[in-house]
Amino acid sequence: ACGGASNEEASSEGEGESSEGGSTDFSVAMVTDVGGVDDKSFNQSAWEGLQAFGEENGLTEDEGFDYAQSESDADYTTNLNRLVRKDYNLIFGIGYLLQPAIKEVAGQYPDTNFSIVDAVAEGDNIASITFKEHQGSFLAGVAAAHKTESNQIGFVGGVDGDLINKFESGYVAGAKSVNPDIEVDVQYAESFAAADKGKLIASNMYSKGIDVIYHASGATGNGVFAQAKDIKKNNPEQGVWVIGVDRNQHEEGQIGESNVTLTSMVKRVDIAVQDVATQAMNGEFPGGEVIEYGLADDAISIARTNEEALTEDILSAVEEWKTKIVNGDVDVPSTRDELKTYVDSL
Amino acid sequence: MFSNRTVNILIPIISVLLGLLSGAIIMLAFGYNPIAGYAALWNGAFGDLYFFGETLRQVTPYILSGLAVAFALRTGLLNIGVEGQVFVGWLASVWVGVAFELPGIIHLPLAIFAAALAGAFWGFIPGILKAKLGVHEVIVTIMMNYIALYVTNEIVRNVITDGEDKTERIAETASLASPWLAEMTFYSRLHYGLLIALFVAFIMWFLLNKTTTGFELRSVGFNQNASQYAGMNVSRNIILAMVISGAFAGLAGAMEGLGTFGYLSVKSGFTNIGFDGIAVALLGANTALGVVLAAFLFGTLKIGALNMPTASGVPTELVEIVIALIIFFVASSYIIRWIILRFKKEGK
Amino acid sequence: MDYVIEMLNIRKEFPGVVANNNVTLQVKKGEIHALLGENGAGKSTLMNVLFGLYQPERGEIRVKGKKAAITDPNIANKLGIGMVHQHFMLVDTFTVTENIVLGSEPRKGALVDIKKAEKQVKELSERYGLNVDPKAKIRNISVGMQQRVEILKTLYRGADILILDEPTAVLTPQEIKELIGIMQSLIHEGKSIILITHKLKEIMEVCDRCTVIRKGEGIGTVDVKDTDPNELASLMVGREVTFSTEKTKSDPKEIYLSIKDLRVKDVRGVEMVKDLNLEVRAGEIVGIAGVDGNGQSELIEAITGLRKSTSGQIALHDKVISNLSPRKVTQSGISHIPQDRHKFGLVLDFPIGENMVLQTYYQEPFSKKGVMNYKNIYQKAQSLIKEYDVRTPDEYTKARALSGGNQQKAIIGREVDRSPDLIIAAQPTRGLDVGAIEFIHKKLIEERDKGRAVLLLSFELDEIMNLSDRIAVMFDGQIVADVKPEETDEQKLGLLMAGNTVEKAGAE
Amino acid sequence: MSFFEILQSIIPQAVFFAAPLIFTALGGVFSERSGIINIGLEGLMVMGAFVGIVFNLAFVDVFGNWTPWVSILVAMVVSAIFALAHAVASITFRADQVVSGVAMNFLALGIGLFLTKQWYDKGQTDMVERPFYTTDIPVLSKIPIIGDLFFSGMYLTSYLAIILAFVAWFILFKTPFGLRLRSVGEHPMAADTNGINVYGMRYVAVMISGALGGLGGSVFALTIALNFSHATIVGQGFMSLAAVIFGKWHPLGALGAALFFGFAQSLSIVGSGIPLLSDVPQIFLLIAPYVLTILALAGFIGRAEAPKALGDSYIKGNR
Ligand SMILES: Nc1ncnc2c1ncn2[C@@H]1O[C@H](COP(=O)(O)OP(=O)(O)OP(=O)(O)O)[C@@H](O)[C@H]1O
Ligand SMILES: Nc1ncnc2c1ncn2[C@@H]1O[C@H](COP(=O)(O)OP(=O)(O)OP(=O)(O)O)[C@@H](O)[C@H]1O
Ligand SMILES: [Mg+2]
Ligand SMILES: [Mg+2]
Repeated sequence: ACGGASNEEASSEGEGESSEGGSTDFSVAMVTDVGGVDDKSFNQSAWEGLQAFGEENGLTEDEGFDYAQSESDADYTTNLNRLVRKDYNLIFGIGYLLQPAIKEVAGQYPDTNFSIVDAVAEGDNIASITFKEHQGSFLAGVAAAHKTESNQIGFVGGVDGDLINKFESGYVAGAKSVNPDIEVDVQYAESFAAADKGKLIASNMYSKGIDVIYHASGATGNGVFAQAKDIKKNNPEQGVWVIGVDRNQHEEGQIGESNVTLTSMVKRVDIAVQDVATQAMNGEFPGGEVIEYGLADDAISIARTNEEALTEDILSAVEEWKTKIVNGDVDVPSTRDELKTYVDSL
Repeated sequence: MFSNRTVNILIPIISVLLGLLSGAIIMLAFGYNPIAGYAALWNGAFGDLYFFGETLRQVTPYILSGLAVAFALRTGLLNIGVEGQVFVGWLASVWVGVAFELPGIIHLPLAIFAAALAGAFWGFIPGILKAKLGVHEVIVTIMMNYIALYVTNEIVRNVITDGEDKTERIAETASLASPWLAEMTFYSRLHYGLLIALFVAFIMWFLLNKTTTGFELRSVGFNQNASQYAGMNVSRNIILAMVISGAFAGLAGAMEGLGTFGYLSVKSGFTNIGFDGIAVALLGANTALGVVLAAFLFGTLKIGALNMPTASGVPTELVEIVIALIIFFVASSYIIRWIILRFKKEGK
Repeated sequence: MDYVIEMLNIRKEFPGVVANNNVTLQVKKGEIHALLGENGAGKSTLMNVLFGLYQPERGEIRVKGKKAAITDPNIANKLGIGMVHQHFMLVDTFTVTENIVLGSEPRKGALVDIKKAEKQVKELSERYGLNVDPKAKIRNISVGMQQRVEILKTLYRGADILILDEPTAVLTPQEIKELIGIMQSLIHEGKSIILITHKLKEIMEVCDRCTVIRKGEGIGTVDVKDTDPNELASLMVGREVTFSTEKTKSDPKEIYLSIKDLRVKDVRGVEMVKDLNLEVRAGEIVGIAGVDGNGQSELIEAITGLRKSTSGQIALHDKVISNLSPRKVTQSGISHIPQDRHKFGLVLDFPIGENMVLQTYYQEPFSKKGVMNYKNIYQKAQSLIKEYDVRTPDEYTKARALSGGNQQKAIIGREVDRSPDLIIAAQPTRGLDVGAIEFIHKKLIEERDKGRAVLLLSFELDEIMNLSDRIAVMFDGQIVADVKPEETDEQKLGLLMAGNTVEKAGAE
Repeated sequence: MSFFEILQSIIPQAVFFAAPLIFTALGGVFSERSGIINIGLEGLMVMGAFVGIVFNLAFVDVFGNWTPWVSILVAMVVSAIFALAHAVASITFRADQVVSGVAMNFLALGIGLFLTKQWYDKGQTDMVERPFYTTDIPVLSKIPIIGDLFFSGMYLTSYLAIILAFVAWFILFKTPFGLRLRSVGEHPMAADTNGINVYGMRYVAVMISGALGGLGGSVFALTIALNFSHATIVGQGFMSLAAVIFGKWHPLGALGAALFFGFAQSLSIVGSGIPLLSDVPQIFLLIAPYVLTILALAGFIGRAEAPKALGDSYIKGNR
């Protein structure tokens, strides 16, 4: 309750009298997780969304829109506060790691709007943005199941937890939907920054005969790409594939003329961020709501860059399943429990 | 002109200034405005009460992890395992914080005690291996860090919670958070832990410099043979040193678990509180007061740095470089002392 | 004049200390030249200047008539100067050969030609009768052997001027005898030797001339044949010195220490003390004579609790103290002046004041309920420093900065002050000058006269003969003879120490 | 999987995992054998990884297929120069060696990330186009069993690492240079009186450790990570330091220790596929490499003796 008071206090001494000179009064900012705005992943994507939003509405960087980068999880709250004190109307927290911090700060500053990406936080001034990664992962699983020749595919996760389990569940469900006998090897590196472990896991998987690996593991995935490319280099005929995550990881898979990136599960944080920012600017801030972006909104999609690998057959199968999902004919599982039920029902 | 004492005080000050100066030169070289950069740093750390509160909050675990490293070093042991001891301390404090319903007067001390105990246990293992089998503490503590990380994650995920990424919030009765401190600093997360950290610094000073145990610990640190000759139990003292060091580190974990965060989430890597503690201890010359001051400097730089990219475009990494240079300068105090003495001679 | 070395008017300063002032040293070819002075007089410093480790502030050095600027040990080596340092400069983990060739290794391609090196070492060692094993590791050979390695090192580099800095301080009488033989054969080969020693007898025995330094000042050079120990001593100290310590006849009372059938193993598990029996009574000094390595160290470690005995019994009064912890042993009334003062006696990085309470810090008035009382500690230290004439700037100075003699006085002060029933003194005067030795001997006799038992271990026969009321000769882990000093002489003792029986020793 | 198949997958994995650690640990051995503690190995690896990647990205058009080799060479040179900071501080300025090493770790990461931001305008570099690839060794890989186990699908850099361990052993224990270097770490004053330039030897040793640490980091980057970011080198330097001590400051010991880590890691991952181990909860496999190391140390490696003068700065004319 007293949060409002301190908010006013803060604004009276805040140095950026930003909103007055701008073409609109609206300003928006975001706090990254430890990846930083240039992580080539969802932080970057979010920032691109904000930049696009700013451009569209004639805002200037630093005043109309801005970001604050976190170096450790202790910094989230500090950064959120920093932005609150600069009078931003809407502040995004990018990544599930910021969930507790957003919840706490939002409670203290009821007059500011917040939005959390990839997690759900309760509060009238918080809009929670989540993605149906399981849907995209499902399609990745479909593509993998069609691509595999050995009927063995793999999944490499970063840290075992709710978020990455969503990727895993969708992927397994997708593959099993195509072929219930397919074997899916699931491994977690317990780190988003262990390329060496990623490579060990990939090496082990490929040598067992697995030919498609979907990774949802940040920089650990570098090792997966390294291993796939190495195999490809030595034996261009061998089918080894990686499915990228979060954004189109086509570039990572390039090796000479060929490319080991079968496809990527693309998550358009930018679309979601832009969308919520626009709503807020128009006075329709979805406070207290959980907005799920999925295949239907094109916020989740499957990259089609690798046309050679992603054959017509596979694409049409993917499209088929996509329609089923969008239409609600298929309810993609997002947890291991749901996955179990789903697989049993096949 | 300068007494020895003044020289000893001058050296860290000069080192810090030289470090900042080098940082300014780097900023200039890359086309940034060093004044704007440092202004941003200053405002980021002390700009208003909120940031000051956050700076102090950040200083709190640094004091404790610095004390942990310093304590071990004073007794001749290099504890690289503070990082892992922080983890288990954090875990233990949060576990007690969520698992029990107790009145605050029991709950909070119990949670803090659990953290110290867990850290102590994590220090006990390398301690006993060193004392009884002569296994080098550096390797064991490095290994224990990884074990702590993975085991803590596992416990958060599958023991305290049922497959969640983070524990529930600790009960209010176990929290170090202080509405009073928070309100005073515009809702910063400053908590009572700072008092604990300062108290522990006092304990370390008292223990090492005023008690027979401290006398023994220091003696064993310098010369094990003479200590044995003087009737001290060398093994016991090595173990004790690691246990106390680990307990301090565990308390640093409690600061995060009961103060800053109030929960523990699955971590994908180290927090660096422990590794930074090595730098803090060394900057503080392994003395209690030195560590407190060094932690303050460290916290200031770290928190202030967050404001640099936004307010002046300077990447935060610049601060890492400045910190490194300050450490170098402090370490090379011999040469600074030599230069000061030169001036002194010429000044006469 | 055919001087091989001339150091003229050398001055060397350290921050706050003038270590050498106006010192002149001229060494003739083929002589053994003694350098004499108290602890800290500046002998080692002067030699380090000659060897190129220090640069003098003033003065000139001539080698074989030619002016030389010795800025580096390499240059000294090239000029034919070799030095055996007071504290050995040997790498413990290397072999004898590796230590000798280090820095000028024979090569085979890119490799050290270790075969050739070993052969060279063997040849050299045979030529001078040094008898070392080229393949042995330094850590496994005796101190005497190590010293020979040091000598070989200089010979290998072709030195014809050898500096020996207190070589005999660490040797047993047998080893000293052998060393003297070695020195003589070196002279025979045309080499010159500068010998630093505190033992006037040795100077009289082997040296041709002697240069004396007092407090950094060169006092002068004398021909040894024209002088006597008393003159040398007074030149060195600047006053008259008495040699044999005055002492009244002892009056032994009840048995304090009794050892029965004691067996002790060393680190490697070899039995070093074998069924040893020994008694020490109140009011007597019992000296243990013996060649190093016959179990003396293990015996003392067993008594003081630093090492476990495998069987037998040690008792103080009637209380069995075998295999008690060192703390329990000290508490039962034993004081121990350890052999190696740096390793065991002191925490060198502690202030000297805190070293003074190393055995008593946990007792009142130095601490109470686990809290130290530094005021009392430093007060105590101050009075001990005064009483035992420990020369130190103050009681807060680190023990490291004190000279060996003063460190030793501090230890003795600490141990004696506890009013123990039994004092175990192991090599209490090693490396000290005559003044310090005199002081320490006086203290030990005083303690005896107060009715304490003293067990003295020394490799110095002089010291044993002068100080002991009873001499126990130790050989191969046993006490093989128990003699009165006035009924024996060094000759007989030497034979006993070599393992001969009393009868046989008496017959010769 | 049959036992042979398991071996066949574990061995190459263990070796590629170990290779960067071997290089870096060898660097550690050189430095520590000369008496200089090197806790900055992590920083040296960071520097090596950074330089290796940046150079590779920038000059791939110039050097073509040779790019990775030139890159690791450049990484070695730059890291050796970077190591000078540690040398100057700890040898000439008599800094506490641990302090200086810790500063190296901060400095390398700071410089690497700062310059990455300057040059690439983002927190991580692109992926290199031309990293190292594994190969089968001609002829040797055809030998039955052995060929499959040891000569197929290996990085040449891994062989380089193993060969270098033997070379290091040879240099340290068979050449005059090695003898002198070790003497400086055991008893610098003895070395000095024998006319050996103690400071010079220590400088050389620290720079060798810089070169090898840089080599380790760049090999890691060019075989495993393929780009540079804050997440590239995360603890590998500390593992290398552990390998130095585990290997008792001996090049072949360090080699063995690093391979041991590789095996343990690989086993923990392969483990889930081995019938006997598949029922073991994941967490135990995860911590197994670290627990095994501690057990090995406690069980049969035991007390290791560090070079005697390790950590002491040598002051001429002091005792
Ligand atoms: N490295 C040094 N730094 C400062 N002062 C020193 C140093 N070495 C020696 N001194 C000073 O020089 C004086 C002479 O010391 P030196 O070691 O030459 O004595 P010494 O005659 O060899 O004594 P001893 O008989 O005990 O060996 C000492 O009193 C000491 O104060
Ligand atoms: N590094 C040093 N700095 C200052 N003074 C020193 C140093 N080294 C030696 N000294 C001084 O040199 C003097 C003589 O020391 P030295 O070690 O030669 O004595 P010592 O009686 O020969 O001892 P030791 O038992 O080691 O032979 C002492 O007065 C000591 O203060
Ligand atoms: Mg001397
Ligand atoms: Mg001496």
